[in-house]
Amino acid sequence: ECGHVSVSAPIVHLGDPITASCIIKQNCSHLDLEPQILWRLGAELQPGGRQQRLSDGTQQSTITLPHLNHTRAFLSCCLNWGNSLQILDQVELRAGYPPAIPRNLSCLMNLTTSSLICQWEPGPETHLPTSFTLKSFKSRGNCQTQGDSILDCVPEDGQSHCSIPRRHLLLYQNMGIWVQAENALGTSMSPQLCLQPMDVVKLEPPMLRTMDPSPEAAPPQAGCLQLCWEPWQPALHINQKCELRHKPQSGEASWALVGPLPLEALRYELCGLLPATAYTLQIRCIRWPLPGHWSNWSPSLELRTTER
Amino acid sequence: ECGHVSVSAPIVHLGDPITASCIIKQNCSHLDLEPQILWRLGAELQPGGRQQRLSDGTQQSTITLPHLNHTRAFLSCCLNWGNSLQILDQVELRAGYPPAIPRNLSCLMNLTTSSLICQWEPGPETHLPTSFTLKSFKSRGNCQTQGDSILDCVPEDGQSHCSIPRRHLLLYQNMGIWVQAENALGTSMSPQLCLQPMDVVKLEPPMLRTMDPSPEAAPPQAGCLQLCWEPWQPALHINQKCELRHKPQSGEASWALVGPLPLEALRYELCGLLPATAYTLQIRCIRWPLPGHWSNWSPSLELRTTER
Amino acid sequence: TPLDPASSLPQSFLLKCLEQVRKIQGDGAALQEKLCATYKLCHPEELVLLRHSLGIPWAPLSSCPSQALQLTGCLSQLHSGLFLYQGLLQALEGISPELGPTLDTLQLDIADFATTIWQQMEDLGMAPALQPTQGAMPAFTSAFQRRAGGVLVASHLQRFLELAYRVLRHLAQS
Repeated sequence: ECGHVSVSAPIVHLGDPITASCIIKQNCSHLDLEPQILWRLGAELQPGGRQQRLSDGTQQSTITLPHLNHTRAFLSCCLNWGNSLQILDQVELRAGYPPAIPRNLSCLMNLTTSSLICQWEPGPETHLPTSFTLKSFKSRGNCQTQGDSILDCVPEDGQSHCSIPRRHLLLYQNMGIWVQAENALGTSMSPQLCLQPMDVVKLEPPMLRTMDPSPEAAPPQAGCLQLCWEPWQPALHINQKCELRHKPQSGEASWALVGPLPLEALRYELCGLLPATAYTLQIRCIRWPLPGHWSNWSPSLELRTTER
Repeated sequence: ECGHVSVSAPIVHLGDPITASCIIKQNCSHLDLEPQILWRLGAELQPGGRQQRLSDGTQQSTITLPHLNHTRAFLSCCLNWGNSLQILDQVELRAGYPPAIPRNLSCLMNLTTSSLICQWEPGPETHLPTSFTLKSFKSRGNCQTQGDSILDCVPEDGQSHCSIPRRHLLLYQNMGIWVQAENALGTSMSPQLCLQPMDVVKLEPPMLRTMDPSPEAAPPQAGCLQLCWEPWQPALHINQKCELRHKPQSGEASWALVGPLPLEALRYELCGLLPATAYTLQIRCIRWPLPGHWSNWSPSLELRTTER
Repeated sequence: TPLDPASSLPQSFLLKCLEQVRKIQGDGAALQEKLCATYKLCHPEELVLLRHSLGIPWAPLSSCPSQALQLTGCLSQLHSGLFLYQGLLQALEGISPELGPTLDTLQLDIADFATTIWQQMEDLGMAPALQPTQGAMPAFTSAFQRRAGGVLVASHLQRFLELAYRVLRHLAQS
């Protein structure tokens, strides 16, 4: 090897200085007694190389780039040979930031895929290869004591969410969860969540339906609406309470709330409404009395009350 | 084990007979000296079981179903016990057809994915798990002599196409290709293709463009159109000839063909057209003089000839 | 005695060779562009000293000039040159994740072209009994040397292909 470059650290904070030195052995420099070593960053020559001849005849040049502002660049050690620039060695420099603390870690238990899906905000761009890992452990208490650790969940490249499969979960036991971010300049960890998967179930709302007109059933009185709703199948085993909201389609009236309502209603009559008015209705449910999150509001059902 | 069923063959041609026998050991039948063995296919009891007592006290019943018309059914050996039917053993029966000869095997070399994609028609439903495998080998001559075989290409479940990656291909050498279909009732093979991947390249047509009006260029004469076309990049290395077709947008005129044309034209003037008329133009190319397939016609270019 | 070049080589063979050369030239250019764009290694002239120390060989095509074309020798040199470049590109393996696919395509296309030449030599009864074996390859001991080696090998290859293309075109047109 004719020339060899070594650097203080190949990865630095953006804007930090970086020092490199290039050694040209004597057997290479037979071409020229005092070869002038030149430095090139990317395609631009860099002044400021300090060259000296070592006792063993080796030539050494050292250069300090005061502020490395390229997130990725190649520093080449070169030599003037004849009237051409010769590149002898090259090193890859990278600059960026250590990972910020991942924020807003939140998890939802998806009953359709039976997996706990956690997402987070990775924070500002680090310009460096940064790996995120969702770490978790089972815990008897409130996650102060660490039980068995659960397999690390590694998101797909560039994704800020990860899905822990059912077989790694105890749905009714506390687990501590956090995100670890790591790159060459450091490691950071999000605050730890402590939750039971079933307490963060993502519920889907029931399906609101109009009542099929049937001979036995009395027609709705004036100012009343008849409707029914079917529960979301995957959550049938979960006790829930629901609430209905309604408002006239036209005008600026705000939503009126009705609740608590059962998870399922084969026939429900909503009264006290304006006659001959088109209403929009929506329903949502929450696991109850055990902890849980409200489902989204269901798609709207449009119904019209009868004349006086 | 109390009862045990064995069948002549668990998989038969649809409609063929099937014979089963059920052995009930003596230690099981202590409940009843002469237990009456019953057969049930799916949910229906089957008459016609011939029962006999073997020398060792074992009870054996044999039944022949003359025509198994279920593609999949369960044959149960049962026993009357008290006044309830007891199922002692059960066997899965399947019926269907041997695979037909796969037809219309055809292959195209995709230059974007650099893979040879072959497709075929699997033939009628066999009602049985049937595996398809695309088999191929390299050949010096015209595929009469078999050279190195190429890795079997197994399509995704239920798919009738398979893609042989570039690293398994010699693009300029003959290869023999066929499809093999196999299930429990037999194996069938498609006729063998003999082709060189580069001879079945799927070309994309060039991109037709209007000429940017430029001061130097003379404006098009009456009854003429000026256009240009750019070749499809992945096939730049392939010598091709092209042809252009055009017709007035309105009216029932059929396409007029112009060719052979080069693969690329920075400026092309098409004359002999009706003045002040809107024309639709399309271009396609074929590998030439080496063998190949015509590309599809390009998307249309709409141009209008000038007034007289 | 040199065979009459034009008559003994099938036109389809020559046309396929020309197509394969153009493809490999395209692959080589793609490799050169990526080495320049990513690593700012754009000019082989800047790597002359390194070439001496790495010892990257040239592949001769001395039997191919049209005025003194010696077909058997030329085809054999063409095949040996392609075989050499397969070895050199193999030695560059692990050059970088970004360049991996481009290098793979280049190697596959060169291997295909070498097979086309070898089989034609066999068909004409010119092929030596044994396939050539790869000689010693330069040792690229650092990521930089693999990249610089990539620039040098690619530029040698392009010059080799330019010569080959001229010969093949001359044969195809005569």
